[in-house]
Amino acid sequence: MIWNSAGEFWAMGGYGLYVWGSFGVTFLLMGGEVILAGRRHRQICESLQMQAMTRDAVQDSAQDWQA
Amino acid sequence: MLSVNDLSCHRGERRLFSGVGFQLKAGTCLYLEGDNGVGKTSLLRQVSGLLPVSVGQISWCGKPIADNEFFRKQLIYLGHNLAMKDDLSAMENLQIDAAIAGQAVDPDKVLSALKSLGLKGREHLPIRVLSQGQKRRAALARLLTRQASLWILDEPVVALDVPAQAAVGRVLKAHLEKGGMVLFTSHQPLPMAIPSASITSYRLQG
Amino acid sequence: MTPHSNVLFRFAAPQAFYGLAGRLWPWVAALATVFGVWGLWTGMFVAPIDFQQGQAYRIIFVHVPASWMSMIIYLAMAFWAVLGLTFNTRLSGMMNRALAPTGAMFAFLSLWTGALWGKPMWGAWWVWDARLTSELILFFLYLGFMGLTASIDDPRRSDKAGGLLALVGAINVPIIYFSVRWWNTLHQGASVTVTQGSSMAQTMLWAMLLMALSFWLYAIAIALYRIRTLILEREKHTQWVNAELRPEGAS
Amino acid sequence: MNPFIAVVRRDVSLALRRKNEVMTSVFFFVVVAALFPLGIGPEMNTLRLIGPGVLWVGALLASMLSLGRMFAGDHDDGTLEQMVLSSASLPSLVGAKILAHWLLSGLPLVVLSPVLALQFDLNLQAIEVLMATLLLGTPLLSLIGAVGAALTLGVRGADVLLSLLVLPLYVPALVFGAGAVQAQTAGLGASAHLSILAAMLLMAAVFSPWACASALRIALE
Repeated sequence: MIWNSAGEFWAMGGYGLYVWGSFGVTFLLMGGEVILAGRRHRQICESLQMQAMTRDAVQDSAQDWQA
Repeated sequence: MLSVNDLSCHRGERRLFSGVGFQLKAGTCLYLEGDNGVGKTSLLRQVSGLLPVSVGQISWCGKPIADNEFFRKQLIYLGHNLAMKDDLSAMENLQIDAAIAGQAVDPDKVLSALKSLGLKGREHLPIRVLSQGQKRRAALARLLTRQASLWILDEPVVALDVPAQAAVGRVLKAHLEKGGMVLFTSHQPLPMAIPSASITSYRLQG
Repeated sequence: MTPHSNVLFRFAAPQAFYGLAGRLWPWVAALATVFGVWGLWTGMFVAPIDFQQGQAYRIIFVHVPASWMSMIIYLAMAFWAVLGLTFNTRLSGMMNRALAPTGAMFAFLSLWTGALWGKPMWGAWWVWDARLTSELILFFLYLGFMGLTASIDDPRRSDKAGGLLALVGAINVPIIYFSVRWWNTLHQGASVTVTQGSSMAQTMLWAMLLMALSFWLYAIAIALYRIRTLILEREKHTQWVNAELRPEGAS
Repeated sequence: MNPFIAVVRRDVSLALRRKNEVMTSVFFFVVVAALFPLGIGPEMNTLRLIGPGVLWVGALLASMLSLGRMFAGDHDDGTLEQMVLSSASLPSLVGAKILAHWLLSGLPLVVLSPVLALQFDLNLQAIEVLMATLLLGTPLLSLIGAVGAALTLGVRGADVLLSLLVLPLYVPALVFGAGAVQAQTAGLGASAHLSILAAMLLMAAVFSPWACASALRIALE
């Protein structure tokens, strides 16, 4: 281990702002991308399921009406 | 000879038509019928080579029409857009039209073509000042100024008055008598001049 | 046709690829996490301080892999574009759409971390260095690709136009890089040349390579994930998509 | 009539009937070149330094102004369909359109540039090199810009998109164009820059019409 204390680790020899600014934004963006991709996938799945259900319902009602 | 086999067309996610097939022999005319939105224009664009074909075959004299320079030489396509520049006269437009198609045309031939479609005296006016019907007549005059055996016409007589429709009918008849082929759509009644023996109609269904 | 290419063409069908991508992405994502944690541990806790740059050099553990990925992803897009334009495969266009946002993100990260590294090292947030300038232009190329594909509604047209643009861009990227370098050497006085620690300690190199591997796997995982969404969207009228979604829904 | 020459003649005569299109890019070029000294100050040494860059950026933006209309007119009235269906090769017809674009919005800038260069106190050799770079560079800009114009044809928000697509690709032309004049004033000689510009022009002349033709076919689908 090259660090003596947690404070020293966070300070990064006086370059804390730059180092953590880089790492922070990197992982923020990557995390954000993952969340956005996941949300988009769920949205698509839900809207497609909704469409399938309305289609079924329309077919059912059409059959009822014919009967 | 043009032959279309098992053709289908998708626009976006929608399927317009499928399993379309017909043949067009020398001296015959195919009248494409169908309701609005059934895909008549798309079919004509596919047959002329503007839209790519993913399912089915279209061939000209036994060869596929894609990248077929010989086919393009033999084709005139006239769609909804007339390909006429508003700022140029009918005369200039038709000369440039022939040049773009890769053909030379004699000025006298252009004048007589315009005359036979009733545009005598308006040859040198800018297209801008002509009426809708006159613009279409000028655009149809390219059928006479260019040499081609296959004419694909999308609603050729729309906006035309009765004498002009008759003139177009005569032009089509003369073309068929010379062994030409015509593929067209129309919501108007058919031009009378065409002998019914040379017309087949094909109903396009979705 | 050889059996090998048969397999390739089978998975080039969206339906088959949907299943394949669904099985692959969790593993790739897990591997990316493992290498990421390992790389971060090596980079932050094992690698020693750099004599010239102090602790600030640790930024290269994200800066360099992000720059590499931004270029590799553009190359990958050009590859898919060639494939798509020659064989007319539907998957290539979707692949490019799935890759572009990640590439743009990496290009942006490369610029951001480059600025944060440059400030303490050169005393300026931005220098007109050849590499930074080319990276900026690469970022614009990504934005252009995304803008073009997003503004064409018909998916097939959009794929083809995007593929052509990616190809034109890929031909231009080396020319742009070369021209910016030439320009940069002509104006020596105005800029500082970047040296990326020529005598790099072994552990530093390891940390950087581990991070690069992790970013690479991350890009693959997110692209696989995103392409599944795109396939569902594009194929929503087909039988198999309905069957795929049915078990959770009604009837 | 040869299709190539016919298309060039048609585009030029159409533009000359509506002079405002040609005048727009010329006027833009002149005004931009006049605005820079007003923004920076009349210090002659500074102006001499920034002159080549300003004139090149001005020429680049001026020739980009008319890119959006390059294929739009032919697309709207159906002439583009006739070009695609012509038995003449589409890349050569597109090449004719690009040549016409250069004649209308590139060549006037080359002719005007010496006058504007005087405002920046460039010497005679520098002006000669500037004209040579613009002569090689403006057709390059038209060739590259045409690909962007063809790709954004009939697309939502085409204007903004066009500049986003095209400007990054203009970078090499700008670097070597403005760089040549600076190298000349620094006494290094501009021949290397000029040969690279010429090489890029040749390469673009081969690839750009082909890429445009593919993009136009896509746009008509």
